[in-house]
Amino acid sequence: MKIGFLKDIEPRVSLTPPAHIKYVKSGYDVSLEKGAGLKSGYLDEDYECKKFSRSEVIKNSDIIICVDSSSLREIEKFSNKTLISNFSGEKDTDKLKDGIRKNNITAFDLSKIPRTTIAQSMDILSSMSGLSGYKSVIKAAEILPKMFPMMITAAGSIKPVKVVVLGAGVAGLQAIATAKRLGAVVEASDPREAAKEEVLSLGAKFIEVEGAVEDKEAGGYAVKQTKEFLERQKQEVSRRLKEADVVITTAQVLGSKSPVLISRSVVEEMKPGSVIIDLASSTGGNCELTKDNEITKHNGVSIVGNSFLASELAHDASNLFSNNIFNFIDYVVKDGKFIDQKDDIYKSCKI
Amino acid sequence: MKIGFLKDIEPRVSLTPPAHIKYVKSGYDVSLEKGAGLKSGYLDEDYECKKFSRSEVIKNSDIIICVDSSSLREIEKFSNKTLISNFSGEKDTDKLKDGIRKNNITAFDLSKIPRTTIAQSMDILSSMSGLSGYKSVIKAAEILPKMFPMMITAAGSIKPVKVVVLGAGVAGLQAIATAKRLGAVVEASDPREAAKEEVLSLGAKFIEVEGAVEDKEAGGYAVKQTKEFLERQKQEVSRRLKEADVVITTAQVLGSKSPVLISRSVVEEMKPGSVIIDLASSTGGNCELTKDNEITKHNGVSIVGNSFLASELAHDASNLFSNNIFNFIDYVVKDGKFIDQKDDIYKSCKI
Amino acid sequence: MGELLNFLSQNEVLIYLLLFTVLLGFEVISKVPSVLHTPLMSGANAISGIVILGAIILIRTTDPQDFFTLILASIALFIGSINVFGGFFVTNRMLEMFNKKKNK
Amino acid sequence: MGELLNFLSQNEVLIYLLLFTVLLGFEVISKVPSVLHTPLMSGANAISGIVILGAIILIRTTDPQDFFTLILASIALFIGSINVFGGFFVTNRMLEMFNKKKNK
Amino acid sequence: MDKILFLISAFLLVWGLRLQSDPASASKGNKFAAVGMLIALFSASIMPLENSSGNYLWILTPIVFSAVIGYIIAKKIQMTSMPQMVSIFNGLGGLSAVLLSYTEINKWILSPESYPGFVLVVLIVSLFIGSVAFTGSLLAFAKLDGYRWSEKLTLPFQHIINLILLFSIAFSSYLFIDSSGGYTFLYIIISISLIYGIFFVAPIGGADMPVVISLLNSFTGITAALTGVIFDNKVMLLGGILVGAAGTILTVLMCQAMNRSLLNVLVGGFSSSGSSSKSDEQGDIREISDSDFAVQLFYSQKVIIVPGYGLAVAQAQKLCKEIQEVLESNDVEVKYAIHPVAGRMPGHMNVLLAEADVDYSKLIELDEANENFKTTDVAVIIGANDVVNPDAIDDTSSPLYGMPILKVWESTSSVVLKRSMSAGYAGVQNPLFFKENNKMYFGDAKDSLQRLSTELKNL
Amino acid sequence: MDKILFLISAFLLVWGLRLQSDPASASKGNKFAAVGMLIALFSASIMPLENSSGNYLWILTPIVFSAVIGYIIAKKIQMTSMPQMVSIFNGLGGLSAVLLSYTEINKWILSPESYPGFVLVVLIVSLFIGSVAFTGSLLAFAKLDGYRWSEKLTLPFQHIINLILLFSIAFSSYLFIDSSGGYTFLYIIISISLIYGIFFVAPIGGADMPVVISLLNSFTGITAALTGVIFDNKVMLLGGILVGAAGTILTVLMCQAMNRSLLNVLVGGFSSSGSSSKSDEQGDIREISDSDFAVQLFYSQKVIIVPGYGLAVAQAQKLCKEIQEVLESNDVEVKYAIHPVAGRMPGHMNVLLAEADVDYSKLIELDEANENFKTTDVAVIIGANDVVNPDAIDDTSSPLYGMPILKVWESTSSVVLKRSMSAGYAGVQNPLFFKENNKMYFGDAKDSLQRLSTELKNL
Ligand SMILES: NC(=O)c1ccc[n+]([C@@H]2O[C@H](COP(=O)([O-])OP(=O)(O)OC[C@H]3O[C@@H](n4cnc5c(N)ncnc54)[C@H](OP(=O)(O)O)[C@@H]3O)[C@@H](O)[C@H]2O)c1
Ligand SMILES: NC(=O)c1ccc[n+]([C@@H]2O[C@H](COP(=O)([O-])OP(=O)(O)OC[C@H]3O[C@@H](n4cnc5c(N)ncnc54)[C@H](OP(=O)(O)O)[C@@H]3O)[C@@H](O)[C@H]2O)c1
Ligand SMILES: NC(=O)c1ccc[n+]([C@@H]2O[C@H](COP(=O)([O-])OP(=O)(O)OC[C@H]3O[C@@H](n4cnc5c(N)ncnc54)[C@H](O)[C@@H]3O)[C@@H](O)[C@H]2O)c1
Ligand SMILES: NC(=O)c1ccc[n+]([C@@H]2O[C@H](COP(=O)([O-])OP(=O)(O)OC[C@H]3O[C@@H](n4cnc5c(N)ncnc54)[C@H](O)[C@@H]3O)[C@@H](O)[C@H]2O)c1
Repeated sequence: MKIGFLKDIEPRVSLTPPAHIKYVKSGYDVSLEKGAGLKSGYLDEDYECKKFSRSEVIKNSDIIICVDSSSLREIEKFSNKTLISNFSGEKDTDKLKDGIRKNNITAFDLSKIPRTTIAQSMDILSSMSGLSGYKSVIKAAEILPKMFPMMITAAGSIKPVKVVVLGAGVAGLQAIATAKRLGAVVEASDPREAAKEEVLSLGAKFIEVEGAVEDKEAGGYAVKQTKEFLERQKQEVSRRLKEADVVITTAQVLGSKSPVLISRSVVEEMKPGSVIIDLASSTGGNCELTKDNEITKHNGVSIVGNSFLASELAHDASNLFSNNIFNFIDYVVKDGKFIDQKDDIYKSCKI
Repeated sequence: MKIGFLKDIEPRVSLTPPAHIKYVKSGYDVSLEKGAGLKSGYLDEDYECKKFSRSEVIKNSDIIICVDSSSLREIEKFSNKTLISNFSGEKDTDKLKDGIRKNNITAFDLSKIPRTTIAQSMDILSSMSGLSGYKSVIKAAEILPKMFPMMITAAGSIKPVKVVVLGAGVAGLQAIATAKRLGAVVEASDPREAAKEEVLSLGAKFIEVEGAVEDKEAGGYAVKQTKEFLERQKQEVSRRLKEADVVITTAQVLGSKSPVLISRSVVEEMKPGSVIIDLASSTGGNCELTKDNEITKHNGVSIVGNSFLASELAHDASNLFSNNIFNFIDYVVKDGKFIDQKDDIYKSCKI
Repeated sequence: MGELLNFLSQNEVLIYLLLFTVLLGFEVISKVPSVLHTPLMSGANAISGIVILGAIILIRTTDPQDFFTLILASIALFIGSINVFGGFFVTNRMLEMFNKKKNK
Repeated sequence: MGELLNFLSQNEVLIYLLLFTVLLGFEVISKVPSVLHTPLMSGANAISGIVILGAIILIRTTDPQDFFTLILASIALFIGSINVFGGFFVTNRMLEMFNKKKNK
Repeated sequence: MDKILFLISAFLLVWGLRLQSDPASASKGNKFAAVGMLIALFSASIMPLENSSGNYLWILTPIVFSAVIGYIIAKKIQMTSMPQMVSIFNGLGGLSAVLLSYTEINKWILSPESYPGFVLVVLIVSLFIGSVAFTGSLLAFAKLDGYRWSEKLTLPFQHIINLILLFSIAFSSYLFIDSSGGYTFLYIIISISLIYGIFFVAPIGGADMPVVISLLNSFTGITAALTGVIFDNKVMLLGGILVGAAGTILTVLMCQAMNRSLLNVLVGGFSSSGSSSKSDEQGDIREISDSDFAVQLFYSQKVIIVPGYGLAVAQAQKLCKEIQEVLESNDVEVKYAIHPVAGRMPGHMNVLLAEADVDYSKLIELDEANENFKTTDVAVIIGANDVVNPDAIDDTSSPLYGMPILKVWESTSSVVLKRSMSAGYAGVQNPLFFKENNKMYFGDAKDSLQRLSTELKNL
Repeated sequence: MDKILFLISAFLLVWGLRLQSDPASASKGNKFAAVGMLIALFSASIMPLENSSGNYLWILTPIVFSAVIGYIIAKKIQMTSMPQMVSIFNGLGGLSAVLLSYTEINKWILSPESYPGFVLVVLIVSLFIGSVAFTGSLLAFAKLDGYRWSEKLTLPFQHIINLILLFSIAFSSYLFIDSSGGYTFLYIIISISLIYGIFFVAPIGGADMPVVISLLNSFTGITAALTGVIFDNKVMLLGGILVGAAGTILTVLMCQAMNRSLLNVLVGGFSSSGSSSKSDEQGDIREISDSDFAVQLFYSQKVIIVPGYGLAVAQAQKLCKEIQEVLESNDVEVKYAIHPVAGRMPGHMNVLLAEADVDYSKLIELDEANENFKTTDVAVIIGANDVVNPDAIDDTSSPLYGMPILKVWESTSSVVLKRSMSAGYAGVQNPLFFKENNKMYFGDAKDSLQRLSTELKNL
């Protein structure tokens, strides 16, 4: 089978040299768009595969892969081929589906991989969330005019920074771990029952809010919470936000808009110089003032709306992403054919 | 005594609200230029002292203080008064000294405080270096397209970042500690004998280079090294730099240009995407390609030349700085008069 | 009761000895880690083969012509000795495991 | 040598007893943590006051008119008893410290 | 001369036993005891006897033969069948005592005046206990070896039957002494004693055999002591009593190690064996005791630690590092096998171990770990579950099927630290826990590791 | 009857001693032994004696008086003077044995036929050992209590003099027995023995006294045993031997705990005393032993740890945290006092303690710490030096003069952990080390804390 990897608009690339070796071992014929890895620090020389222009790659391949579907504006060219990408950033889903159907394209959306133990090696959301969580803290530390750790020095003492993490999923947990590492005092909130133990297992404090709704069927995902819960949570959290220096929000609910956990008035009560990093911005943001893909300032508080911070760690992100894709292909393709369409993972990703 | 604090061009401020309380307790009459603390996150309302315009502050005070001497372009206005500031960033020292003499100004350069145990509470170099060391690592982490810690994940493993620190003084040590915290593998080099133990005490590796020159009289400072030593050191260090992801250089020698430890050719052999943070840039830089106060890119390697990273942590930096100044004044002023001119600290700082 | 007291005072020292031996037996074993249970059992078993001393004494005091006794005692000695020798050897093998470490 | 052997066989049981007592003494103490050194020393010291049994026996077998012996032995008893009683009480006080913590 | 030798021998036996209670000196202790035994044999052979008549050939021949046979058996036997061996040996010891007593009693029957009655009582008791030890040990062996009779066999009214047997023995003995030695009574005594031995062991489960053997061993010790009384030999007396006492304590300790009482074991109490306190269709699990675990680690060459989410929950990473350091200072190679999905976020284990300052070079990834397990003595699984679940390989119906996992069971043995038998994230039971070479060490990981660390430091 | 009582008493003494070797049961053990002793006293008073003549008043009076006196002393005495007390008691025990032996010898002089020569030898040995124990213990007491004679006093040719003394005793004894009892010889024996006791203890340093007391105690045990031989009393004999053996082992263990050999202690070896091994014009320093340190911390209410650069050098932060946790689990309040310039970079201690995951709330700053020391039981200074130097306050000529420092000496006691007496960064000596209420605990901080932690966990 011939697989082609396209260059993305964003810095990540869907094939790295180590992943390439795996494809070759598995007997695939790999081609790469020229210069695709440059922004992640992989030169064309680093790859031992064919490098073509974009149109040639598309023409020559059965399966075409790129990191983000927004790089795929030439949908008609993919007719009768297979497309694998992350479609979660897609603005106009209907149009895309239309194009896919019309052109008889087999398309897989990697962001739909189920959150099961066995699928974890293909789960781009997990791997990218981890990176985003880390980077969110680094970014906050870069913006914040304070040091994270406590310091008792001859010139006076520096108090440790207070970090509040809202949403202790994969990204949130990694943010907690990173902030703890840097010496911050960390508190976190999440409606999922399991989250409490997970937060404590990283040495952070958990903000208790009663009355969360849980759905065991949701596959580990959080479900929509009641108004009352969200209100109680807002109260509990706001109290802490006034003291906080850094707030990192990751709260998402599968299939709906992210809950708004920080209202304008709370932002206005926060200390000047504080930083909010909103990783949920692409699904509407957890802060009322978040603007997706923008850094705004309100009353001295910086609000960073960015759901794709992983892209800033392009080197590592590309590495994990391309491994995820390889693992996916390795799973769904057996002996040159796609496997049984009833397979859980196959079913979930198929558009 | 009347003390006036001026607004600086840079974000730090030489008086913070907690320091103000100390002055008041010691019986000083304090005035502040309007808006001086804004950039450090201190609003005028936060201070319970008189706020004046710049010229008024100067007119009304016996002692005038600002963070950095480059904000003091009206030297003639200070005649017969006392000036306390950090003069180390001064480009044209001769002209300044001239002005001071002509206008009969008593001026103290805080950057000249001796490195003794007793003077440590006034030592702005120490306190600012600590902050710079921390920030250098945060900045590197922000720029680097990789994660610092090692991660073994379902999508493949991320190797820990390698950090090399050149110069294990106050800033270097803090950089080592911060990088270790974030999970990097850290190595450091320094010609001072005591540095080895200090580096090891932070859990980092020490790069051994034989034949360093030491001078017990230098008060803890490093002295100029022989050509042979610098050559050997370059070799030892270069080997590691090729593997390194982040390099933080702080090597300075009292009273002379900083040693060049990284030549252009070494930079060219480094991995694309790597980052060099040169904290010694104001005294010439430890890397041949460093440009002071600029971020340059060479062959994919980012080189940050910035000796005043502490300014980016304006909140904490102002705090420590203003404590240092208070401690200094508290030391040199006894009962409304300057103390014995033979005092070590007094002597060292007096311009 | 009087008889017992009598017996006691006649064999006073012996009784102290028995008491102390029992105490010693308890004391010696009381803090053994459980990995040593099996080897120790084996070692104690080998020691309990001390009964063959009786066989030796019996044989030595038996009339050389009294083949019945001699044969029976010899068998007892033979069987008992297997217990003793086999016991010590087996114990030794089990315990060698522990030695390996120390010699490194 | 011959005499020694003779002595040995006459007092065989006693000698075993002494040997075992010494072993027991060693065994009982050999694993004591060092915090217990002082109390244990004190406790052992109290036991060593057992010498006063001698004084009691002596007094009981002395002619009631032999005041010299009686007085001397009584003093010995008095002094020795201080050792015994004081010893046990003092040890007890030292050891109560360990109890206190445990009871909390 | 012989007296001194006996004294020395007694000392060596005691001291040898004492040394055997500490792993570091145990081997030396066994040698001490062996030397003590040799000295005793030697002095028993040279000691002046009233009416000694030599017969040295009758002595030397059996000793030489048995020494050779004992040596060969000991060499050939597999390490795993040690308990069986001990059991056989013990039976032989019992038989030897029986024969001796029988011979002596025989002497008495022939010339009733040669012994006072009290000696005869001693002889009969010795005969009885020896017989019980003999058949009991043989049955214990059979249960251990074949596992054929390993079920407990309890007759109805077992206790009453036992009482009747005991009473019959006592009564026959009385008749025997009273009749001044009818062989019939003697044989009745012997037969019932032998049967009693079988009845004694029969109701006890196969897994409790070691306890029984230890108990029977202390019985043999007592017969030796009794025989010592008859032959007026102090070493026999003392050695026997020593073994009797030590054996009894040892038996109690072994019961404690299995969390059972001795009575419970003897009555064949609540289950067929202590080592299977929990079981379902998957089979039995085995628990490991503190000291066994510590010793096993201590004497390993290579240990691999598999951390999981439970380690994070317990926040026991620092203790884990501490144990690593203790082991390393004893030349044990320690590695951490990091499964890619261990924990609850990517890299959770890295974060955790970095907090404890575990060197990166000690961490090995899945593939490398799986190559390593084959040469590993102990795999220590701390709070991990799904990532070491063999169903991921074997069971196509498992939700984990297809996930690469850490094959800890390929190491010589594995120990799992967790609080209960409950499942991990994926919610499925783990067949690893029931494997032959796996042991469980229950408790919150922090407590468990604390106990382990204390135990290790005391070694 | 009395025989059975004696047997029970012997058992209680042994078992009591045994229980006393474990902190958990020690108190019970002491009571066991006390009961054993009472039973022995009782049965000695009731046992049938050949020519008993009553005299019960002579027995009861001293016992009642001494019991009351013993009780009062034990109640009144301060915990800190326990070793002195034991020393006095032991001396009394020795004296009692001397008096007894003397009385018996006196009897022999009056009627030489009443004892065989061998008993006389035993008596004289008992006399000798008792005397040595008596004067030795008194001197030991004086050295411990007053510290006046705490220096070692070594005569030239000490060993030769000792030999001569021993020889004179032996020779006088020979003459005494030979002459069938000249009082002169007897008094010579006693006098020289008393002198020898002083010579025996004199060369030993004050800090080694506990070892000496323990040794003298085992001597007393031996005299008790010897006396037991004379009075043909098994409990005396066995009790004495038991104490003799246990005392000897204890002595050896105590030496080991101080890292010395017994010989070394007795010869007065390399230093006059452990507690003042170094001294200059500043005065003496006192070392603290592992167990004392552990006990002191364990029974404190509040402990403040002062970390310094040495803690970082030793990389012992995790051990430090471990000790904090052990103490806290025993209800000791633990805080860390962070001096602003401790370490080698601003915030060094914060970085260090954060690595060990010490909670921020446990850290207190200079001013707060200085308010806290007054109510602190123990300040533990780990690898800090300049930051706790009182010269910064007292000595205008010190380079540190004027720097605010941590006033650790205001706490009830302080312990400094460092490797040697060498100076810190500022290069000046620290008078804290010589303060009355300060003790030193030498060694690399990692080793020291490891030792301390082990000791603490054994409590
Ligand atoms: N890595 C990721 O990114 C990620 C994210 C989400 C989910 N997951 C999933 O999480 C699982 C990870 O596997 P795992 O083996 O690490 O964990 P696991 O399968 O969840 O098992 C953890 C085990 O630790 C034990 N435990 C919990 N607390 C403990 C304590 N205090 N002391 C001792 N034991 C304790 C539990 O047993 P007891 O209750 O009996 O003690 C449990 O069986 C995988 O199924 C993975 O797919 C991973
Ligand atoms: N904080 C800063 O920014 C900074 C920067 C530069 C200099 N300084 C200076 O450094 C000093 C700091 O004071 P400090 O009390 O922390 O340290 P210090 O005065 O330098 O004393 C450290 C002590 O630790 C002991 N030590 C070293 N290694 C050890 C080990 N492995 N185990 C146990 N003990 C060990 C040393 O004694 P032994 O050798 O006997 O063991 C030494 O006396 C001040 O004088 C300060 O001015 C501070
Ligand atoms: N099976 C696997 O191996 C695997 C892999 C990755 C993730 N997961 C699981 O998937 C789940 C979701 O992870 P994710 O990071 O993708 O989640 P996500 O990105 O969908 O959401 C992020 C977090 O926001 C939380 N959230 C929702 N509403 C909130 C509110 N009102 N306030 C605060 N927080 C709120 C969610 O509970 C979640 O923890 C987790 O349980 C994770 O453990 C499982
Ligand atoms: N007494 C005090 O309390 C106190 C306070 C602060 C600093 N100090 C001491 O002052 C000294 C200097 O500290 P600093 O940070 O201001 O130093 P600095 O800024 O002057 O120099 C930074 C470091 O560069 C090192 N360096 C010089 N040449 C080098 C080369 N060729 N290669 C690598 N490194 C080289 C120096 O040794 C020094 O460690 C240190 O010893 C520090 O401990 C003491």
